[in-house]
Amino acid sequence: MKKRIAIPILLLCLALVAAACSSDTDDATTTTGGDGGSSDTTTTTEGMTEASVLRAAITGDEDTINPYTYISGFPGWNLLMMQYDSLMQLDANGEPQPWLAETVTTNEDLTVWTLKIVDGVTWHDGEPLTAEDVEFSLEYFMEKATGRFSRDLSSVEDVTSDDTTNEVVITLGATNPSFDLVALADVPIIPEQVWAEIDTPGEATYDISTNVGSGPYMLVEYEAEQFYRFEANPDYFRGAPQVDELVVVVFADDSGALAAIRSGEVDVNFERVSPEQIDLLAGQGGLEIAQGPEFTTQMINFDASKAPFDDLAVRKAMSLAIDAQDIVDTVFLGAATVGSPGWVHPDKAVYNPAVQPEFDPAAANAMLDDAGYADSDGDGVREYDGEPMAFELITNSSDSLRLRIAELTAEMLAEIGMDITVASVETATWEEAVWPGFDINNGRNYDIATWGWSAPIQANTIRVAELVNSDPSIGFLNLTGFSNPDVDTLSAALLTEADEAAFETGIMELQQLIADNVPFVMLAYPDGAYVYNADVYSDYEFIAGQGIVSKLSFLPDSARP
Amino acid sequence: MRRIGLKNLDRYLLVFVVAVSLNFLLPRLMPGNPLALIAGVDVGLMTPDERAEIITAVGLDEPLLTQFIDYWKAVLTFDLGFSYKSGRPIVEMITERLPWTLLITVGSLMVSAVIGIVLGGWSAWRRGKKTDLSMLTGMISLQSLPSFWLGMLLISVFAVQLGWFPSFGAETPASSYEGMARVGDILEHAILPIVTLTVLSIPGVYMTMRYSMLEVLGSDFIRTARAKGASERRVLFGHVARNAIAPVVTFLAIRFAFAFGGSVIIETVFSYPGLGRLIFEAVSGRDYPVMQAAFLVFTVAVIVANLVADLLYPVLDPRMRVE
Amino acid sequence: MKLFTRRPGRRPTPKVAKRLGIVGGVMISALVLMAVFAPLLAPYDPTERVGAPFQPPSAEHWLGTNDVGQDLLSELIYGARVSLTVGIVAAIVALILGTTVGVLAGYYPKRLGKVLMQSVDVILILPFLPLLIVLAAYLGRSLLNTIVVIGVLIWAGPSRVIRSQVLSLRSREYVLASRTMGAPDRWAIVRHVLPRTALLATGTFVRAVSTAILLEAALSFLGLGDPLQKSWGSILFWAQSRGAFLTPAWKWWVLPPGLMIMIASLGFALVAFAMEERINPRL
Amino acid sequence: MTSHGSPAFDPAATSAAHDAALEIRDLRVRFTTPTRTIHAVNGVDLDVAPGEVFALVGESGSGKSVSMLSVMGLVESPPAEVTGSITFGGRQLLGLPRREMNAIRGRDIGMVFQDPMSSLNPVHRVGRQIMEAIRLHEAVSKDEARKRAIDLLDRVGIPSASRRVDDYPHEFSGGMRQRVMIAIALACNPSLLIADEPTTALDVTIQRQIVTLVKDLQRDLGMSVIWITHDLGVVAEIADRVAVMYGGRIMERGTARAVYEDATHPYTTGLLHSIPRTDNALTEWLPEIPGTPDQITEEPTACPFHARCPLTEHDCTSGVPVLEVAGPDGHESACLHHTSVGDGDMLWPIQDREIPDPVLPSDDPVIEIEGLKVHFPIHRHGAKRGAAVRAVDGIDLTIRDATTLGVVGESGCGKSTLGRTLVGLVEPTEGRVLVHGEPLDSSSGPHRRVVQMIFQDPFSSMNPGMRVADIVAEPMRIHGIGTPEDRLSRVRDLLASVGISPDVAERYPHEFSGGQRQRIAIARALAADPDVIVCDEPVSALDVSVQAQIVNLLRETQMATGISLIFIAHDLAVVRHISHEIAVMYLGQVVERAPRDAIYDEPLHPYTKALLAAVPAPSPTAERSTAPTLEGDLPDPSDPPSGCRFHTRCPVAVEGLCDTDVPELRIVDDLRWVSCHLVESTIEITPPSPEPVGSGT
Repeated sequence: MKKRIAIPILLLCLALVAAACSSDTDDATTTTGGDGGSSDTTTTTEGMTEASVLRAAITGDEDTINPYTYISGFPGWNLLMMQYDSLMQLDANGEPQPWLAETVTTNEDLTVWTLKIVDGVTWHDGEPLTAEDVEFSLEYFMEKATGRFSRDLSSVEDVTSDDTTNEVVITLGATNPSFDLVALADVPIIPEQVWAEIDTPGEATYDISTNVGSGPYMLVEYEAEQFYRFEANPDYFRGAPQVDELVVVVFADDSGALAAIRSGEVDVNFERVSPEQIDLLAGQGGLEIAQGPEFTTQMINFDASKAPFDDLAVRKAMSLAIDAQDIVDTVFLGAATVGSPGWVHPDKAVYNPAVQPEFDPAAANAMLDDAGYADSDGDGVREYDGEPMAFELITNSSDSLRLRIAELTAEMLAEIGMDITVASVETATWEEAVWPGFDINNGRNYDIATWGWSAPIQANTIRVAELVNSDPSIGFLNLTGFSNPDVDTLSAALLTEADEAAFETGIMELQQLIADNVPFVMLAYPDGAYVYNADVYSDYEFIAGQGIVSKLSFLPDSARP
Repeated sequence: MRRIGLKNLDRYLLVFVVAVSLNFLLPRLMPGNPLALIAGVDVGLMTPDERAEIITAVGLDEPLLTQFIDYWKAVLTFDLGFSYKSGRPIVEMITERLPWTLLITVGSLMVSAVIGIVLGGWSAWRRGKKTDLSMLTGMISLQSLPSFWLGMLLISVFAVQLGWFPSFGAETPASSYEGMARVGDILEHAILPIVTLTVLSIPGVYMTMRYSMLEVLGSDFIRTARAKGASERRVLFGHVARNAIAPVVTFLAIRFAFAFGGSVIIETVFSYPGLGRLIFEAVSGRDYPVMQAAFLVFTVAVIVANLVADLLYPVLDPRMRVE
Repeated sequence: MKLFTRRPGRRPTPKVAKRLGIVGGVMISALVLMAVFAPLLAPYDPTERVGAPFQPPSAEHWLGTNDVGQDLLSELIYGARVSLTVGIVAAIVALILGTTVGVLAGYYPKRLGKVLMQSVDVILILPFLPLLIVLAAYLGRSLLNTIVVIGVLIWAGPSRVIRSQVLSLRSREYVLASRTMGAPDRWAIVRHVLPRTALLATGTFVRAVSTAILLEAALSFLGLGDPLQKSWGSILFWAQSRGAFLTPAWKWWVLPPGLMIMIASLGFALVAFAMEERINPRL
Repeated sequence: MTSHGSPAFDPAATSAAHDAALEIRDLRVRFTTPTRTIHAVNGVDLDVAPGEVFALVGESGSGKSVSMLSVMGLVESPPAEVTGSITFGGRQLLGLPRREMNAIRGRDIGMVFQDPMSSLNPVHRVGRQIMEAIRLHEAVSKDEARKRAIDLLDRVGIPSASRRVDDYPHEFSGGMRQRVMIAIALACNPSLLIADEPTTALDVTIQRQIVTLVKDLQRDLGMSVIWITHDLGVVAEIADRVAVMYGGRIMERGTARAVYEDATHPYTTGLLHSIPRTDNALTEWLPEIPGTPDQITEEPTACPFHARCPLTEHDCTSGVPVLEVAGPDGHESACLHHTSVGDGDMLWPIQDREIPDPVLPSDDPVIEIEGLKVHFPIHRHGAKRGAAVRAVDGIDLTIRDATTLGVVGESGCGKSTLGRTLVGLVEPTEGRVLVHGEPLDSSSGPHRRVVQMIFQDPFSSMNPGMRVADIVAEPMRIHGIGTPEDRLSRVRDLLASVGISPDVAERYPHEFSGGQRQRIAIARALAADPDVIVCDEPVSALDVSVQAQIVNLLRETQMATGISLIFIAHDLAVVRHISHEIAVMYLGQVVERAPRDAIYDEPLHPYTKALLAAVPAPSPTAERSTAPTLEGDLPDPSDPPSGCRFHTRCPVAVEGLCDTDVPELRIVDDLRWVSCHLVESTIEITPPSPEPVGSGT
């Protein structure tokens, strides 16, 4: 009888073993194997700089990519900007450079911005792109809320255009030193001839015919949840793209996309590759990894408005107890930059190198002892106000890296007598606890939580004010309920500081203040790592903080800023 | 006049009502804020007024009862609304997804029905013999396979290691295949999901067929057939198989329902753009209208499958015909 | 004599079923022992980071390490605890619900039974997995919720089986006899119906364990369980979320937990099969 | 051919054997299961002549069916092992290749089985099933086969055969299905028809129809018929020759007349004496055959009947007796002492029983049933709202102290529902039941102790997981009577009183035979100390040789305790032996009610007459009733015929009266109640006495 059972199991095992054995030898060939993934290449030199068709993978559908329908900030916005142009464009260092605007000049207090639009730019439909289109676009976004772009332009008071000089003048209500980065390099310019007819963009139905932009690519085909096909715009004003056709394939999840790039079915993954895949993928056939700093953040939040987190000693001790380097090494396998306690990424020009992460559990324990958080009952857990320091660390289950961060953090905090239970919950539940109703005026419903901000907030350094200022109108992203008068004063002042040098001094000081007062624990800035098949195309541009998903990656070098 | 298959209509109606009510209530009882999905990631950058506007626009501020009534109205007029997440009409999303799920579930069902019936029948005919016992053991083992694991292994082996089949999707993305080439492409993509579902479905069909056959083999009328002088082959095909098939049809309906629901897992593993993936995305994304609609379609599909079985049963078994 | 002449198709071979049952029993016992003695068997604490992440198998780590450097073999051994617990406890929930409803519906087939069976029908017809996912998502991730969700959804099938048994027992003459003697329903149920249903209920229970183990694994895999609980399903969840099944790591990270799930589920399925054959021999 | 001694044939028998259609020699069938081996047939020799009706009589387990299934090659092998020789038309059937056997089955030998409900394939139309039988053996066209199928259906008495040929089996009644089975068996004009208990599952009225049909067909077609049955009555009506089987062997064989009138085997005489019948003089007690038939699990080395035989001597166990000539015309007996059997009166005497203090019947009513109606609503889809099966539809009855009321009727007449209503298992729709003047309440409680019940199936009426002691004690425990010790001693007493050794009280029901279980069931009913016991077909599931024991026991119990019995049965012969008064039911109503002797001597209602006429008398020379056979089936009880419910089947119904006017149940004669227009008109109506009085024995 045992034999009879054994047979099917044995067969199964044999099949698996066979597959396992064959894998080692097959690995080398799989990149060219697979099905239907053959991409036509036009040159055979090492590292392709031109391709007729490039297949890129993204995770999750982005709907019909136009300013009112695209879904995610990344890579949705990046795909949007394949079709549209902004007035300025980030360069490889993440600095805004003139783009549709040939020149950008501003007055002394940075309230009036004058832009000269490049002459002779045409829309995909052949109409000329004029200063009036720019004015129309900005006014349209201000009038018809989109969220992101409306907010970018919230400081704009007036826009005028002059078609004869092809100039646009934007007047701001207040000094906004980062207007170029926040708005000019972010807002897509849309054609008046298309959008003037759309009164309520929120309810309009879109198809490819509305996707008229001026960018290097035109959307020609879209199958929901399946793929986007972009064709190159040969008349692009900065020069024709090096890739004739860009097919963006939608995957349900990372693993599908990874399987596809390994099997050669796609040529580049627009989504970041998780750290553990980097080495594996890099060793495969023509696969290469583009790696560089990015501005997303990983951090630990706590409700600093209530005990015991309202006590600086507790916050400081937690920050000392958490070994950010260990998290970078273990969770990110080194593919991340250790977080600066002053928030600002070390690659930023205004980074204060004096602010350094510290890991010192002994000091942390001493600090807690001094502050009176003793473990009176000897169970290994300290008490505060008679309560054990036992807390729930809430994290979103859909992010496995965060889950691991939470697990490790709990382990580290146990060393200083805090009993942390990790609660992994639905993303929406987690958001609702940390940021109820997405409005900090609703308070907070958590003790400790994993958190992270997307790149734009780090990209524009002064936005740190939104995170740390206790005035809700400024610090509307102050999710930890942190409040410190010095931080408040300084961050508010810096928001309107027009003088570059003064701003720099101030921001250095602010970093120190933040590090001293611990509004949150900074863990890491994960690196961007993007896998691509160099046999198909390799001339990607890694924009600091943005990754490779941008039109720059497909433009000839001469066209890049 | 024969009226067949209607005996369970009230039951299905009840299921439908319960399903509709349940799928209206459940998502609303869940924690989390749907706003993020309606407005996208930039919700945090909106002003409270903008948020309120959106909430009013999608009717989330109405009393639950009003929402409930509106929901019923919408369901009955096939107006399933728009996705919070993508803003697309849900009917469109579902009609896009449904054929894929049907392709792999019906495909696997047909394959597993044929294999299961043949093996089950063979096994019962050879009852107690070696073939029967080893097949039986094998089937019980297959039943214990975790579906997603099987899918993962198949991808690992046949897509990644051997590269025989594509590992994801329903078609080669953006391919310009036409006609037969496209059919071939679709089939190539469907093979691994169908194989997974089929492997999982076969044991049930097999067991049902085998037991049903044994039941029939033991009945008196088989002896009558033999007493008439019918050969074993004739007994097998003319009497045993024919009579044993009716319960299998019922089982296939149940299995269809199960496979259809099981597509949630299979389609997630294979990144297959069907209804299962849609509901999984909608659930984790709190896309109320999509989740409701997808769940509803699942329920309706299951009811239809049961109805079909109810309609078929009397065809196969005249005793079930109501005069 | 009828036994042989009326049913030529029936050939009593209880031994085979019994042997399969024994094989299943051995599998279960092995896993239970593994769960109980996990601390002795496991080379490391499964929650401790004892090596570099993503290590292939080595002398120190027979199955390598996971994404944060925890020992996979230890996880696998400890995983038996959660997987078996969820399976068994969920099945107990289902057993209690299913037996109660089945017995009541079977013994009072008219009004109460009708209502109960209608609800059973509804549950049986509702698309199972989508409902499971919706419920699991609603209740949130914890071991208890996983157990409750699975238990609450799998009782309907068994309750139907139990009901039909009770329905037949109810009209069995010894039950009628006790009623004619003036026995209250409680008497008939406790003295006659329950004892005669126990074996069947146990059979469906064992079958339910098998189902529940698979469901727990599926839920964990979909990320709807608690990913920080060391269960076989959650090992696979991590393997999936960190892409292990697309790398050579599938051989030591994906294969073993899947096999464990299969063995556990199979063990219970074999025992259930043997019991079903005993109750209603069809082999 | 191996044989245990060559039986000596007289010339007539030898010539019959010579051109025998079927010749069986030393047939042995063994079934091997993992746990034991059962010796079902242990050396059977048999010859059936062409054109002869041969009856194979025996109780369940006697090997009669297995023998004939072996002839057909329908015994599954393994687990069975069949040895010996079976020749048919000169061909050896045992070991014949399957293909050749298939050619013989259905073409040369047709077979009809016991249960017509399950013997037809439910998913094929009956026409198709008949056509299959034809086309398997003859190359005829579909149309031709269909024509013949219709002819056959017509032939076996299916009305409007050309229409019904396309119906499915479930659309036919049991009797009609058996006719279809016969049509299938006869499809190719076989020279031998084997009928395996073809009427056992049918009502006595339908049985009568089938017996007549087969007799007619046999006469017309000239085929041989082997009729397998346990019912000696049917045999007497149809058979030319009879073989009586017991324990897998033939005990006695001969012409029907010889076997019935000059039985030379103790077993045969025992059966003839012990079975209740309607055509002999009533005796207080029935002669009993002690013990029960057993399954044979070892190679037999003795006379299988020796343990129960009053003639057993030392030599009966020293070898297996073979058939010996015991009379003229090939009359043979397998009893070593057949010469001392005599007419059996001495072997199977009526044993008088001493009842110390017998309670005599009285006129005090124990149960009064007033206007009782029990309707079961039909929930089937498509049924009319309010449609109901009128199982009991207006019954008034009185059961008197220490008497027995026999309730008879065809299945579906509502007699069992009536019984179940009395014990509270079924809620009356209308009317009421008074017990000692108190209305019966169907809720549970101590008041329910008064009426107890004995069920038909001795196998399902006891919880297989309980010990006999607990089973018998159950009513006492329910009603909290006595201490555990009291109860135990009472259980022992009760068991002893029903003839079960109290020492076996710790055993489980499966360790007992059917008869013993029925005894235990009686003990259990008595444990509640009831006033009335409802016996629902208490002997119809028992072996023939055991029935008398139970009938006697019930009778004895009644005399000893003064209990009243309601004895529900379809078998008029059994009822006769125990009842004081008889009620005949038809479609939920009592059509005739009278003291026992009156009913049997002079039935008044046409239905009663038909029922009685249908009872086969176990004697080939008995005067056959001249009453016409009852036509057709019982009408649908949810939609009973108008007027007199019996008018659709009544041979004497008067148009314009019986089909329109509902006859009242009236007293027509001393103590006799009949509901028939025609009876009323012929018999002088006497003023109704307020209470009809039961007649004592």
